[in-house]
Amino acid sequence: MGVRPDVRRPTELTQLGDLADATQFHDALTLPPGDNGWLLDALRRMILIRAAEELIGDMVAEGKIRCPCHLAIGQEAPAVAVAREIRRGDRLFGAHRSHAHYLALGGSLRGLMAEVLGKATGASRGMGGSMHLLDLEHGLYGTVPIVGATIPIAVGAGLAAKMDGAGGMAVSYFGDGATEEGVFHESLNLAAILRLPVFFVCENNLFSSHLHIQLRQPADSVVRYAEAHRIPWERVDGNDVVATARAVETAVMAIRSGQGPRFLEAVTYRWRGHVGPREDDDVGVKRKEDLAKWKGRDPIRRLADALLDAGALSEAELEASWAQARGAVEKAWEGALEDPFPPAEDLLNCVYVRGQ
Amino acid sequence: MGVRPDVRRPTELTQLGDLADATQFHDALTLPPGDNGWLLDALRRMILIRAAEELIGDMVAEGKIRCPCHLAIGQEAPAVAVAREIRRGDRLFGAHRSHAHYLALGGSLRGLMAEVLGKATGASRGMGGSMHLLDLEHGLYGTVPIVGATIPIAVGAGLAAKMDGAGGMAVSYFGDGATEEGVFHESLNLAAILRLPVFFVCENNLFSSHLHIQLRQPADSVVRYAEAHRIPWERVDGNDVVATARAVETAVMAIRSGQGPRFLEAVTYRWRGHVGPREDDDVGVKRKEDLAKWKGRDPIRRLADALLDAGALSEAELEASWAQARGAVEKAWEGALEDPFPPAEDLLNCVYVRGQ
Amino acid sequence: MTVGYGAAIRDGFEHLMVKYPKVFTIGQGLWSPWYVGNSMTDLDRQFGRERVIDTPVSELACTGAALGAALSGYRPIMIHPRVDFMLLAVDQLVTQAAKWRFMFGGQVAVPVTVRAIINRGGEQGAQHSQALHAWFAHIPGLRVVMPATAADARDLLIASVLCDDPVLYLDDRWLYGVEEELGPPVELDLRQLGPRVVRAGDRITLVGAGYTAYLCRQAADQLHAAGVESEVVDLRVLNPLDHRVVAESVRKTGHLLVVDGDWSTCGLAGEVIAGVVERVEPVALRARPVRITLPDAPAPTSGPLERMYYPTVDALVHRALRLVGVQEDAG
Amino acid sequence: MTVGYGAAIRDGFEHLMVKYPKVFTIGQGLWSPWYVGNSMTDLDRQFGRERVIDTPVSELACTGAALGAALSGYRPIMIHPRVDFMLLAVDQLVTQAAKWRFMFGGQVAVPVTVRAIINRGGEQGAQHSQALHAWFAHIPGLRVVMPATAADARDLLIASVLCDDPVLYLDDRWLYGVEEELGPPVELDLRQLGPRVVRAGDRITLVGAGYTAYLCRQAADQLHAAGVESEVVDLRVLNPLDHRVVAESVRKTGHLLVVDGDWSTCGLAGEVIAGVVERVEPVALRARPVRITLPDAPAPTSGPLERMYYPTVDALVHRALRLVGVQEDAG
Ligand SMILES: Cc1ncc(C[n+]2csc(CCOP(=O)(O)OP(=O)(O)O)c2C)c(N)n1
Ligand SMILES: Cc1ncc(C[n+]2csc(CCOP(=O)(O)OP(=O)(O)O)c2C)c(N)n1
Ligand SMILES: [Mg+2]
Ligand SMILES: [Mg+2]
Repeated sequence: MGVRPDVRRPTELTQLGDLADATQFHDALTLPPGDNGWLLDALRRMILIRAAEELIGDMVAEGKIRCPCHLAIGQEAPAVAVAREIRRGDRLFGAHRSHAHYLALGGSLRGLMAEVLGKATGASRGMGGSMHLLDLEHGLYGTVPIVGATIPIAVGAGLAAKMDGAGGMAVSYFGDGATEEGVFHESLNLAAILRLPVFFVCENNLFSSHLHIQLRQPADSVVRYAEAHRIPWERVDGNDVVATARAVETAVMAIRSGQGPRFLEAVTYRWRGHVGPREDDDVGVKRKEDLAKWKGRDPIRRLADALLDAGALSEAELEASWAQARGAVEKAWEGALEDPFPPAEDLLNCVYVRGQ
Repeated sequence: MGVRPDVRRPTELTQLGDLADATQFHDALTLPPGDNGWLLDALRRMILIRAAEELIGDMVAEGKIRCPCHLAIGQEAPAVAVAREIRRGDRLFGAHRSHAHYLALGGSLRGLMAEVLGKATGASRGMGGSMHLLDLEHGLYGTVPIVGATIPIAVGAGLAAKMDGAGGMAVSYFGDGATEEGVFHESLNLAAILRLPVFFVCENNLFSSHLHIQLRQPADSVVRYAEAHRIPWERVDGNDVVATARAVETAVMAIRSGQGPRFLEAVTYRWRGHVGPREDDDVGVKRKEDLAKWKGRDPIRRLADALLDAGALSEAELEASWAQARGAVEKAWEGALEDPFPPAEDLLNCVYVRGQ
Repeated sequence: MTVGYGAAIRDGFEHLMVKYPKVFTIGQGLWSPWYVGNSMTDLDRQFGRERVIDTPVSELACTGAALGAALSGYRPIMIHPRVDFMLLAVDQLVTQAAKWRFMFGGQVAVPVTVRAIINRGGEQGAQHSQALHAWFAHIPGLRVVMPATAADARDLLIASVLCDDPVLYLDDRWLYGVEEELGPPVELDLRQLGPRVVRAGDRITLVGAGYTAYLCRQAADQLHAAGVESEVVDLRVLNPLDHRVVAESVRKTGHLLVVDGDWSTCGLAGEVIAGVVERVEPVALRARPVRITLPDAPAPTSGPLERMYYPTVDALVHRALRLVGVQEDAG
Repeated sequence: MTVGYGAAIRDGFEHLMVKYPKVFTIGQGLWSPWYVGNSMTDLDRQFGRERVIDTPVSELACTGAALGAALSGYRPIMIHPRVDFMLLAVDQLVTQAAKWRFMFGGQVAVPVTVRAIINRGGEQGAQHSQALHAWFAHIPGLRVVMPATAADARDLLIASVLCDDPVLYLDDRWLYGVEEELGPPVELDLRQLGPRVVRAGDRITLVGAGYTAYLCRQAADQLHAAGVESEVVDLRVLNPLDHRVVAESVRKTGHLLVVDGDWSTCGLAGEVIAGVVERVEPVALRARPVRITLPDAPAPTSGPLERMYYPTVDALVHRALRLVGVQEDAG
């Protein structure tokens, strides 16, 4: 990341290459040397996210959840890798597919379940649903579904962090589709010219709704935009939590030390449809063939295998993590079902700050 | 221009280098071999534009013109170079500083003078003023002052041209400031993915209003954006009508032969303030020192000197061109002064297409 | 045969694209149009992906491109699956398309149609539920159409596309299932169309547009059962807005209730009331006019709040009865 | 001492930036503010370019950044030199800032102020003359302020920035020269502010906002000379809009004339009329309410048309006299 963008080889700027090849990177991860304690934690978090998303998907299918839910199954790694570097005072912003961002930061399961049910105990007090999540305590300053909308907002949080001068930063999560919104480019330029502590994290899952990136853009890697706006970038296998965490660490160090914004492209894939629980393997270019192969690049299984091979984890412990996660998710769901809906007054009481 | 973008050297993407150095490129142009008849015509057109803009500037100063006028004095070359390649059926779009675009295409002087005076005989029947010029006969489909606004409109004209399949193209004129509007990026991506016959012509005069590009963007050349959107590009001394015409010719050939959009950055400088006749040498970074030097890169003088040296033009003929241009401009102005204002009914009659 | 509102929209597209080679459509989701319900199904297969263009997530550039194509001899239909997304394109719609002809002295026509879908409810919340037709009805140069029936959904789409001015066509997802007997498509001159009395009555005038016009008709049935004959006006064309039909009706009934699925302040309901009282002598009004609109809040997601948020037939009926001074039995 | 409206705005900025370190301002032209007349002169020199930030031509991102800073403990003032340019930022202003608090259940405050300048005339034409305050008054969650006097220009700016909700502050370039005696700045609670009777009268109620409130006061003087005492209401705060003051006045005068520098359909003038007739019994109205607005056309550039385009004091006076039934002498 220290390297100036312009010493990169030009083809790097445009081609995902192997990263876009669903048959690649199925093997167990290569673990970093030294203590892997955090990887056990990362594994637990990814399993928790997977379990939560699977339950939410089931409940949408059963009609128990009515708000639109965009599931992050298959995309658990980037959120977990980023969360590792977050400190108190940092501010993160997401979009429509942000359950993983919320949970990776430590957001309450009960708060998520209650929110998708529209309950007063939800992360947004039941006023936002799946697409509007808030968790100030853990730094999640807001997720909203207008594509690209939180990118400039994160830049503003970065401006505030720079003015505060306390080493804080802003993180903007967005997808490959969001790079087609003009505001994405305006935001990168603004962050670059003001040298703001902003971490742009693009989860490139190759799709925007039903359209593959090849049908929307002249090249499948989006780092070329960071290059154009002179923002140092890195591109990683977004289903490799080890590699992603390494790239995040380098980027965040540079950002906190006042070197300005950084950009990360994490290449990944969603296992479910754009919205809801179905796999939608009938939608979009070669999704039918690709989906099965992409499941071979499962970020959870690849980490688990590595930890098992390394003897850092036993099959039993792995099973236990899954059981524990499913139990916690079930419990949160059951609890949220009992929670109250927001009072009628909230409809008018949440619009403006009330006088004392 | 045939070259794929990614065989460029990376530094080329970001640095204007000598082109941004006001002390460079003051000498007479190097003429192409062969017949220079068109260069004599180009010289006449540039002189006409200069003379017209100077008169308009004087009339603004005298308070005879009240609408905001953004003068192209010093920027005459790109418009003339592009006009040379325009055929019937092509469609061009400009912005707030488009008098030169209009005149280079052959737009009527009287129509321009009448328009800035708000007369019914104006290019836009007096309803638009300096910032809204139309000349369908010569292919100018509209100029408007919302920065960046005509870029996607030109892309739509390119889409129409592609559907027509008759080898027509669209031209989008815009400035360096317009590259900061998100719609510029959306438009380049759209033209690239649909492979539309659109010629993006950025007149980079280093300024957006009072702000030098160094204060607005992390690099001073905008071709890096074309590169990011995978649009083949060329960058030229926009005060060298020969070099600019050569680049335009190559680009247009590629566009007409169905190879998709092309991008040209023509580096130039405005001699007057952002708006109005004053030189504004008190505004912006180093404009005070630079302006005088930039006048040494006068696109008209450099061409005239070359033609004089080559014996293709005599001092007397040059003088005559100036006299002729000034005479024509005076005449158009005097005539326009006598023209009627639009009738009151136009206020309501121009809003919708009327029923018969 | 009976056709639903959503299917009727598709019939309109088909009529236009079969008969007029210069018509094409562009927007997000057109190659997998779950976004737009059943209103554009398989148009890409039928007419090819050169005339049914799916796009990147770039509302502003795509809308500008539609405008550019319209200036170049085509009749594009720009699709925004939500009004909310279209707000990113307001500059092209309002500052460019709506003013283009005027700025150039009436020398050019701008036959672009922008279709946006009002899609409320479904716990989608504040950013996927805005209607905002009042915004666009406010803009001189932009015709605004809002069909309430399957016939209008089809024929007003056709009229919009054949119109030489920019038109914003706003259809309502909540009406897609509403069916009616339809004859063959007709080609109407949008400039001749406007508000229409869709049910005659003498006791109270109910006014709505799009979905709320549908609510008014249902309310009218219940009011009839309660012995109150209401006259229902479906506005249909919101800009330019012709106030005469409503004013005429109120002169007769003396009671005015306007229902709108948008916010109140500077909204359509207030406009209709103002347009009436500008024209009708105060003495002709038997009571103060009333408007029913959304509450002054963004759309909530939580089911119970969402159900409170939107106007209902019952609410209309109660308010109408109170307005005309009829007691409802406590039952 | 006497201070002009433009200079008073600058006093407001100075008061805020001296006293509140979390206040900063960002927008186009701030390092060479010819765009904004004399309302921000040398603020960059006085407070430094870290707190007075000039920006690229990126309205949407800059407005979003102001929102983001507001969510992060600051009180930014986002400047748009023209309402027209701000339309590129509608998504951030209307779909994000205005709804942000609501969407998250009231857990966050959004103390961002967006200042846009209405700058008509000068033969600038259709794309540099839009007012559109009706659009923003239509949006729940967005407070809209429109000062008509130097004191309000200064003190409503201060109140807007100190308010914890998003506020759109719209000042009018045509008022910059209007001077008045000003005391020291005061810090008011925007939530307590609203329409105000700025001149008492019993024969007719004149209502305006911003520049048109100024026109109403001048018209009132001429009407007085003609023996007609008019009551003038300056609306000041357009959203949330409190209709009571105007309604109260009309109960007394029975005559209502609303003047607005924006378009008519779904505009502010119609809203004021609707708000009154919803509240005031028809019998209390001695004549049909009247609105004077812009014609249904974009702004022209040609001088003579431009002079016809905007409401004038004379036009107000004539219309008011006709409304109250006073004959004007042919002279
Ligand atoms: C401004 C806007 N336009 C369109 C949409 C509809 N939409 C919702 S999500 C989405 C796809 C976004 O793709 P991407 O950014 O890659 O995120 P992903 O769904 O892949 O996580 C679209 C087009 C929207 N919500 N907002
Ligand atoms: C959307 C929008 N924002 C801001 C402005 C104000 N403005 C008018 S021209 C201009 C500078 C544009 O610079 P550039 O594109 O380089 O063109 P140049 O003036 O240099 O020819 C600006 C900021 C505008 N007209 N429209
Ligand atoms: Mg994606
Ligand atoms: Mg420039």
